Amino acid sequence: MEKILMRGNEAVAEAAVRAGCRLYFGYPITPQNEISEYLSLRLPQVGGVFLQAESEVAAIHMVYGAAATGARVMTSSSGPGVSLMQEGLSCLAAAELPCVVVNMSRGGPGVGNIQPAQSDYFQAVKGGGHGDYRLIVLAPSTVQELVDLTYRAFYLADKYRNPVEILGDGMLGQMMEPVTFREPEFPPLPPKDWAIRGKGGGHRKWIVCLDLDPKGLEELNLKLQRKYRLLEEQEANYDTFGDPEPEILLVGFGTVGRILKSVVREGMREGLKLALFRPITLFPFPRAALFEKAKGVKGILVVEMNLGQMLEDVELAVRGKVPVFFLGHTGGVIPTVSEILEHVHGLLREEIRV
Amino acid sequence: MEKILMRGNEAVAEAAVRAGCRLYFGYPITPQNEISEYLSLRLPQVGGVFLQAESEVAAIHMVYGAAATGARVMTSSSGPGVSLMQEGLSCLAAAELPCVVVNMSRGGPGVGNIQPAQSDYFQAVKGGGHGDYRLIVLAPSTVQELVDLTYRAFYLADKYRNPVEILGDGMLGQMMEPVTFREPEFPPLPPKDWAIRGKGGGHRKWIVCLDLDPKGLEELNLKLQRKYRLLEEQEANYDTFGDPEPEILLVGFGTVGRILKSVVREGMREGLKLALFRPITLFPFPRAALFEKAKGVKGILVVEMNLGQMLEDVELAVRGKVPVFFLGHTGGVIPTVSEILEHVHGLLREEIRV
Amino acid sequence: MKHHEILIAGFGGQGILFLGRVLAVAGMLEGHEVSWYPSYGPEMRGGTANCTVIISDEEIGATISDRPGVCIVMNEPSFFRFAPTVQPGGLLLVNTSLVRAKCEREDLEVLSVPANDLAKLYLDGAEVTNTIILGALLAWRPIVQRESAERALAECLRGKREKLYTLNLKALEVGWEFVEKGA
Amino acid sequence: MKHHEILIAGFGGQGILFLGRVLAVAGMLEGHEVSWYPSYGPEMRGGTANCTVIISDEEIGATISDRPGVCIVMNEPSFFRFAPTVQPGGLLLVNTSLVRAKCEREDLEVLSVPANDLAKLYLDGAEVTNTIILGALLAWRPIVQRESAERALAECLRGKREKLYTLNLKALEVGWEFVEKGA
Amino acid sequence: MPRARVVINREFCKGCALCTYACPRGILVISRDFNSRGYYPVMVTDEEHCAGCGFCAQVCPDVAIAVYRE
Amino acid sequence: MPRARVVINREFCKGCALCTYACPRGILVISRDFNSRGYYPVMVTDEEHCAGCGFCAQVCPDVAIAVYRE
Amino acid sequence: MKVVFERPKTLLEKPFTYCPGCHHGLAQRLIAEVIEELDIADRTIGVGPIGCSVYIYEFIDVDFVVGAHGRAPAIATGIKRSLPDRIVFSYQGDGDIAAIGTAEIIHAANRGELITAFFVNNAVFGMTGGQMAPTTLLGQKTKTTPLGRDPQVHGFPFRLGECLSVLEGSAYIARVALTRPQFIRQAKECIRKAFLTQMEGRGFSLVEILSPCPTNWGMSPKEAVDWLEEKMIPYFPLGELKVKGCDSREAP
Amino acid sequence: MKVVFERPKTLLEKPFTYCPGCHHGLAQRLIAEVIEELDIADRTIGVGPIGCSVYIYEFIDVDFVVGAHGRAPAIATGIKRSLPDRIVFSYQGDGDIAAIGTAEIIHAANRGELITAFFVNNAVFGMTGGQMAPTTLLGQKTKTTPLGRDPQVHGFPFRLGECLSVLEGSAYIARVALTRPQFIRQAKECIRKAFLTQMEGRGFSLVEILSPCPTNWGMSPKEAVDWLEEKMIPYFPLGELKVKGCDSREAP
Ligand SMILES: Cc1ncc(C[n+]2csc(CCOP(=O)(O)OP(=O)(O)O)c2C)c(N)n1
Ligand SMILES: Cc1ncc(C[n+]2csc(CCOP(=O)(O)OP(=O)(O)O)c2C)c(N)n1
Ligand code: SF4
Ligand code: SF4
Ligand code: SF4
Ligand code: SF4
Repeated sequence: MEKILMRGNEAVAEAAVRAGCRLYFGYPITPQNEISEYLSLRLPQVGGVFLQAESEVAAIHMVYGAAATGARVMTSSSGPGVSLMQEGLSCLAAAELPCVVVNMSRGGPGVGNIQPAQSDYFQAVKGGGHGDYRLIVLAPSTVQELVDLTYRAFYLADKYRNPVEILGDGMLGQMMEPVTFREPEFPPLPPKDWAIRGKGGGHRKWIVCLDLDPKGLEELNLKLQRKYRLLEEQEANYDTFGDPEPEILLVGFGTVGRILKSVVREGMREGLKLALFRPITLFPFPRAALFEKAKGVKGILVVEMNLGQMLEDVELAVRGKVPVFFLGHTGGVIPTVSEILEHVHGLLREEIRV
Repeated sequence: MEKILMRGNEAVAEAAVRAGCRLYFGYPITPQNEISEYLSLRLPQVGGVFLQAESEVAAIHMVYGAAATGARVMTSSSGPGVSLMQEGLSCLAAAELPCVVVNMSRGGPGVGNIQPAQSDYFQAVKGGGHGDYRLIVLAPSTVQELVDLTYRAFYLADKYRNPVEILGDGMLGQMMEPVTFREPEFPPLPPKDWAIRGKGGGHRKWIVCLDLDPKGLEELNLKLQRKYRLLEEQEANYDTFGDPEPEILLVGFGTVGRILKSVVREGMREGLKLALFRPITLFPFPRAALFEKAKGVKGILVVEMNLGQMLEDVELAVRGKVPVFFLGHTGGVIPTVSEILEHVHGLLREEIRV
Repeated sequence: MKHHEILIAGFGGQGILFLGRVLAVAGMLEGHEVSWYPSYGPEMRGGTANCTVIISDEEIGATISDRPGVCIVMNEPSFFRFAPTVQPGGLLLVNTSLVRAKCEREDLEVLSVPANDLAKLYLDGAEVTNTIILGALLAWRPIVQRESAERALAECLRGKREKLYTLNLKALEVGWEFVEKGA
Repeated sequence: MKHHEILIAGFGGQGILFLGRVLAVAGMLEGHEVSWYPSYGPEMRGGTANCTVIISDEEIGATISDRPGVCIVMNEPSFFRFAPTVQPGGLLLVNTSLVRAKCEREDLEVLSVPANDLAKLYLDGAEVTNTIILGALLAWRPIVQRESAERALAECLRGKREKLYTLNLKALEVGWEFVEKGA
Repeated sequence: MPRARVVINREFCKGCALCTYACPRGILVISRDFNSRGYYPVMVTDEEHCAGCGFCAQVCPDVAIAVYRE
Repeated sequence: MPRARVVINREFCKGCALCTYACPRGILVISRDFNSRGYYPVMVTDEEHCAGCGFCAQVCPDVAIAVYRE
Repeated sequence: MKVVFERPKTLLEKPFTYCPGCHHGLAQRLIAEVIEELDIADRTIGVGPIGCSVYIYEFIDVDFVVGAHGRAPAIATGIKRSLPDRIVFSYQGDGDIAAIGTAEIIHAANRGELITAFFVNNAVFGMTGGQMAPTTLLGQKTKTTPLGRDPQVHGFPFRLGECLSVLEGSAYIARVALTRPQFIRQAKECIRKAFLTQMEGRGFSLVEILSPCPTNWGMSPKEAVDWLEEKMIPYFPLGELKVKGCDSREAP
Repeated sequence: MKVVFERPKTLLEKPFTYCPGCHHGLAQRLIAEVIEELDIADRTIGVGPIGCSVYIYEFIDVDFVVGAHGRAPAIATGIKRSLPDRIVFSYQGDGDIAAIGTAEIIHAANRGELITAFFVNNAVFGMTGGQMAPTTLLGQKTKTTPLGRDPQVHGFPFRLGECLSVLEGSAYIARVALTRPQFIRQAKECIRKAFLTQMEGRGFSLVEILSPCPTNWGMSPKEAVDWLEEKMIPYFPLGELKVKGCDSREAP
C-alpha cells in the first residue's frame, strides 16, 4: 500500500473521512487548524458538511445534534477550546451519543501557548466536566497510529455509544510522517435504532440528557458504569518494547511514548535493562497489564509532558508494589532522549540502589 | 454569640460579605440560587456590586477582571455551570488570581437533575480545565462549617493567589442549620501590589495568562507546582471522629461526611469499632494524615455521592497497605445511615474476614 | 435522648416551609441540634412542597429521612405520597379539611385536624392553617414547648407586621385547644 | 546506520517547509524512516520559519533536535539563532547571499552557497533558492540520492504546473553544480 | 341561539380562570371541588347560553376544553 | 517651499511601502539593504522636495516615521 | 355537532406540567396544530430547551432532542445539517435563548440556518425560580433585582427579535402574544409562516411569544395576562419584524 | 523645527510584532495618542484580546489585563465594576469579538457598560492563520472557505456594529478605516468620542476599525489596502452608526 508523507492533522482528517465521518463542526485554534482546513475542502467532496462554528461551545453542541441523528461526526480543538466543551461532553456522555473529539493539546494552563503538551490528561481521562462520566481516550504516538486510532475511535464510539477523545499534542498534529490508510475490518455494529431522524411512519423517540428523578438518574449512571467496566475489560490497550526483564520500566504515552522508545533503544545499546510500557488507551487505562509488567522491576519512571498526571493512574495500577518516579516537562518543553537517559542513570545510581 | 437558623446558600453569601467580598458575578442555576438572591440585596447595602451575568462563561471572566484589580470577588454555580467555567478557572489559576467559586453540586452528568451529588469531585480536584493547575478545594459538611470555610476560602485565595472552590452540594445549600458568624483571625496578608488599578504615578503592570515561550511557561508551571506542594504541606485539613483504634475506617467528605458521623455513632452503639476520616481540604488532599490513620485498620470504606472519585485519592494515600472498599450513590440519591451500616456489617462478615 | 424526624408536606402556599422553620427555630431555642431541609426545584412547579425538620440531642447526619417519625400531610396528594413512609408507631397528622382519604395503616397514631375548617370557624378563614396544625401537633406531642414555639414564631415573623404575629399566636391556640379539648 | 537530523531555517516565503518536505519524501522513497516537524504559530508572524527533518534507519522518537547534525540557514537571523546549536562536527550550510556574518565555530564543517546570487545568475532570479540549497546539500553530503530528491520534487509538485517542476530540477542542478564544480 | 357543548377535562384544568374572563357569556366559573392534582377546575354554569365561540378553549393554556356546536 | 525633515526608524520599518503610496511627492522608496530583522526599510530619496505634510507618518502602520517642518 | 375546538392529536394526551395560567402549554398547542395542519409531524424534529418547558418532548408528538441550557440553535444546526430534508424547530425561554444562548441564536440566524426557533419571552427565568432575564422590564422586581431592574446596574430589556432582524440570514421574525383569541389566531399564522419560511428554504425564522409567568411575577393568571398586555407589549411590540421575500427555490 | 508627526510617548518604543502592512499597529497608535491627549494614561486600564494583537500590553503604556479568547468585554466589566472611576477599554479582533465572544459584547453593550471597545475587523482570523471570520465577505477565500464564503453554507458577513446599535445600552458606535490620512483623522476623532462617551457616563461605546491582513489575504500591503477600500467598505460602511445624546451627568 502506498505510503504518503502526511501531516498529523491532515492524516486524522483524512482518516475520519475514510471512517465515514460526514460532519465536522469546529472552531480554529492552533496547533490543530489543519484538521479543519483539510476538511473544509474534503468533506464537501464526499457530500459531507464542514461548518466552522462560532465557538467551541457551539461546535460541541452541533456535534450533539448531528450525533443524535446517528451520523458519524467529529470536532477538534486544543486545550482552552476543549475546556469550553466540557459541559457539552458531559451531555454527550449522558445521552450516550457517539462522536469523536480530537485534542491536539498545547501548553497550559490559561491561554498558555501553542507548543506540544500533555497537560490535559486529567481533563480527558478523569472527566473535566461535571458528573460521573468517562470519555474513551486514545493516545496515538505516530501519525500512522493516529490514522489507525481514528478509524478505531469511530468504531468504539458507535460500539459503546460513547464520546471518544483522541488525545494528541501539537507535535503529533504538526509533524509529517509516512502513512498508509489501511481500512481496518471491524466486527459489524448494531443498527442505530435510537437515532433521531423524524418519526416517519413509526414511533417517536427522543434523546435527552436529564432525568429529574434521582432514581432514574442513578440508574443511568449505573448503566454508564457498567459500560466503563466493560471497556476496562475489553478495550484496554498498550504497547511494550525493550528488555523482557527490565530493571527500569519507562511509562509514557503519545509523543513521550515515542521518545521513550528511543530512550530504551539508546539505553539498551549502553547495556541497560530498560523497557517501555506505553498505554494506548488512557481510558480505559491498562491497569492490569501494567501491574503485571511492573512485577520484578526495580522501579518505574513515568515521563510526561505535564507535571504528573498519568502518574496517578500508574501509581493506582502498581498499588505501592514498586517505587514510581517521575520526570516531567510542561509549557511546551519537550523532554529529550539524553535528558531522560541521564535521569535513568541517576535512578540506577542513587535512588533505587539506596 | 447569637445563633441564627440559616440556609446554607444564604449563609455562604453572608459569610462572603463579612469576609470582605464586594463583587459577585453569577448566573442562576438550581440548587444555589439563594446565593445570588441574597447577594443581590445584600451587596449593594455594603457598597458592593451584584451583577447577574449573561452566562457562567461571562461570569467567570468578570471574576477574572475584578480579581485582577485586587478586589475580593466570588461566583457560584452548580455542575453544568461550573463545567462552563473550566477555561476561565484555568486562566485564573494561570494568572494566579485569587477568587472564590462555590459549586453546590447536583446530579450529573449532562443536565442531570438538581438533587445533591458529589460527582464533580474529579473536576474540582484534578482540574477540569486544561493545563497543570489546581484549585484549592474545600468541602464543608455543615452550614456552620460552610460559613467558617468561606472566610477561610477568601483568606487562602489571597494568601496563595489561587482560585478556591467550595465544593458543597444541593443538600448543604438548601438546608437550614443554626450558625454563628465568628469572624476568624487570620495572620496578616501581603499587600496586593500586583493588582491592576491604573498605573497612577507608578510603573505600569499587566496580568496575562499566556507565555508563548515554552521556557517561560514551564517556569510559571514550576512555580505553580511549588505552590501546590506548599499547600500540601501547610494546608491539608481533615476531621476525625470515633474509635481511636477502629477496625473499619469510614472516609467521606461534605454531606456524606456528616452522614458517616451518624453511622459511626450508631455503629459504636452496636459495639462496632468504627471511625470517620473526613477530608476538609480535597485539594490539598490530606494524604499523609490518612496514611497514618489507616495504619492498623482492617479496611477502609469510602462512601461518596458519586461512583468512586475521591476513592482514587484514598487509594493513592494508602498505597495498597489496606483494602479499600467503596459504596456510592449518584444522580441525587443520598445514602442512608442504615444502608451504610449494613454495608459495614457485610464487610466485617465477608469481605474482610475472608 | 431527644430525636425527632418530622416531615411536613402539602401544597405550595400552605406555609409548609414556614411551619418547618418555626419548629426548627423552636428546637434551636431549646438548645437542641436542628436541621431543616426543603424539597426544591421543579418539584415545586407541580404545586407541592415539603420539608423535613430534625430536632435532636445529637449532631444531625442526614437531614432527610426515609422513615419519618412524625408526618404532617396538609393535602391529599401528600397523604398518598408520604403516609406510607411513616415509621411504624409514628405519628401521622392529617389536615382532614383537605384530605378525604382514610389512613389504612394500623401501625400509626393518626391525629386528624380539620385545619381549614378551624380557620374558617375561628379565624375568618385566615391563611394560618399551618400554625393551627403546629398548635395541634405540639398539644398532642410536645416535640418542643409551646412557649418555644411562640418565641420561634416571633423570631420568624420579625420585621413583619405585629398583626401577623398576633394572628399566628391565635392560630397556635386554636390548634392547641382543638386537641386539648377534644380531638 | 543512517541517521540524519536536519534543521532548515529562514524567512517565511523562502520555501523552508517545502525544502524540508522534499528531503523527507526523498528519504521515504528510499525506504527510510522519516519525520518532518515545522515551527508553527505566531512565531511565523515574525516572518521566520524553520523545520526539522529526520531521516533514519530506526524508528524516530523525538522529531525535533536540540543538536542537529545538519543545519541550513537561509538568512541572518536564523544564522544567529541556530548556528550555535549544531552538533560538533556537524554541517552548517549557509545561504551567503543573505548571511553576511561569518561562523566562528571551529568545530563545524561550513558550506557556503550564495543561493540568491546563483538564482539571479542562472535562473532569472526565480524563487527557487530552496531547491538550489538542496542541490548543494546533496552534492556535498548524500543524505539521499539525487535521483530520490528528483522523484520527491515530482511528488511534492504533483498537481502543480509542469514548468515549476522543470524549474526546480534546474535549480537542483545549479546547486549541485555549484558544489561539484567549485564551492 | 345555536346549541353548543363545552367539554372540560377536569384533570387537565388547573383552575387558572383565564377562560372565565374570555367567555363572552360569563358562564364559566371555578368549581369548589378539587381534582386529583389538587386544582379546582372550571365548570359551565349554564350551557344553554353558550355561544359556541370557542374563546374559552382558545385561551386555555392547558388545552383542557373542547367546544362543539350544532 | 518650507524645509522639512523625515526621520525613518529603520529598525521599526517593515518595508510595507504604504508610505511610498501616501507621499504626494513620491520621494520615498524601499531601500535595498535589509535591517537586523530582515526587512527592507524605506528611505527618502530627495528630502529637499518633502512637503512636510506628514502623510507618510500618518499611514505608517509601524509608526516608524517622524516628520518635522520649519 | 361540529367541532369548534378540540385538542390537536399532535399534542399528546397528558396534562401539562406548567403552573396554572402559564402560556407554555398554549404555545405548544399552537405549534402542534400547525405541524398537524402542515402534515409534517413525520419529518419534524424538535429541539427542547432547559427551562420550565424542558419536558416539551413529552407533549408534542414528534421526535425530539434536548441538550444543554441555551444551545438549542447549535443542536438544531447539527440536526439540520445532518438531515437537510427534515423540518427542525427549537423552543426556548428567554434565559435560554437571550442570555446564555445569545451567541448560538445570533449565529444561527446569521448563517440563515434553515430552522425555526420559538422563543417564549416571559421576562423572567421561570424554572430557576424567578431571577432577572435579559428581557426583564425596567423597574420589574425579580429574585435578583429585588428593588426592580435598574438600567444603570443591570442594563436594558433585550429585544432579541429586533437584533436578529438586522442580520442578513434571518428571513422571518415575528413577535406575538397569546392573551386574547385574536392574538392567538395571529400567533398561529406567524407560526405557520415561520415553518413555511424554513420549508421554502428562505432562511432562518423565529417567532417570539410573549408569555405570562404568574408564579414568578407573583400574580394571579388574570393579573399576569393584564400586566403582559399593559407593560410588556409596549416595550416588545407585536407584529412581523422581518419578512424576507421568497426566492426562486421550490416550495415544499 | 516644528513637529509634524512624532511617535506618541504613550506608545512604547519598540517595534510592533505585526506583519508588514497590518493596521493593528496603526490602530494602537491612535488609541495611545487619544489616551495621551485626554491625559488619562494614569487611570486607564486596557483589556487585550487573544489574536494577533495579544501583545498589545507590550505597546501601550497603561495597565493591562489579558484573559481568554473572546472574553474581553466580561473582563472589562469586572474591572469597571470594581473600579468605576477608572477608564477601561478593550481591544479585540473579529474572531475574538464577533465569533466566540458574541454574547459577551452584546450583553456588555446591552448593559450600557461604561467601557470602550475597539474592534479590529480584518475579515479573517489572523493569529490562527487565516480562517473564515464572521466578517469574512461573501466569496472571500480563506483557509476554511477554500472556495470562497458561500452564504448557503457559512452564512453572511456579520455586521456587529449595526447589531449593537439596536441595543438601548449602546451610546456610541462608529466604523472607521485607516487606509488614508483623512480616514485616519476621522478615526482618531471617533476614538476620542468613544472615550468621552465613557468618561461622561453615557453608555457603552465601540469603534470598529476596518483593517487589512495582507498575510492571510495573500496580498501585498498596498493590494490589501485597496481591497479593503473596494470590497470591505461597501459592505461595512464607514461612519457613526449611533450617537446617543449626553445625559445630565457630569463630564469628567
Ligand atoms: C449551564 C446551565 N446554567 C444554568 C442552568 C439553570 N437553568 C435552568 S433553566 C434556566 C433558565 C430558565 O429561564 P428561561 O430560559 O427564561 O425559561 P423559563 O423557565 O422561564 O420558561 C436556567 C438558568 C442550567 N441548567 N445550565
Ligand atoms: C478558546 C479558544 N479558542 C480558540 C483560540 C484560538 N485563537 C486564538 S486567536 C483566534 C482568533 C484570531 O482572530 P481575530 O480575533 O480576528 O484577531 P486577529 O488575529 O485577526 O487580529 C483564535 C480562534 C483560543 N486561543 N482560545
Ligand atoms: S512628509 Fe509628506 S512629502 Fe514628506 S515624505 Fe512624508 S508624505 Fe512625502
Ligand atoms: S509605512 Fe512604515 S513600515 Fe511601511 S515602509 Fe513606510 S516606514 Fe516602513
Ligand atoms: S414558573 Fe412561570 S414559566 Fe415556569 S411553568 Fe410556572 S408560570 Fe410557566
Ligand atoms: S496575520 Fe494579519 S492581522 Fe495578524 S499581524 Fe499579520 S497582517 Fe496583522
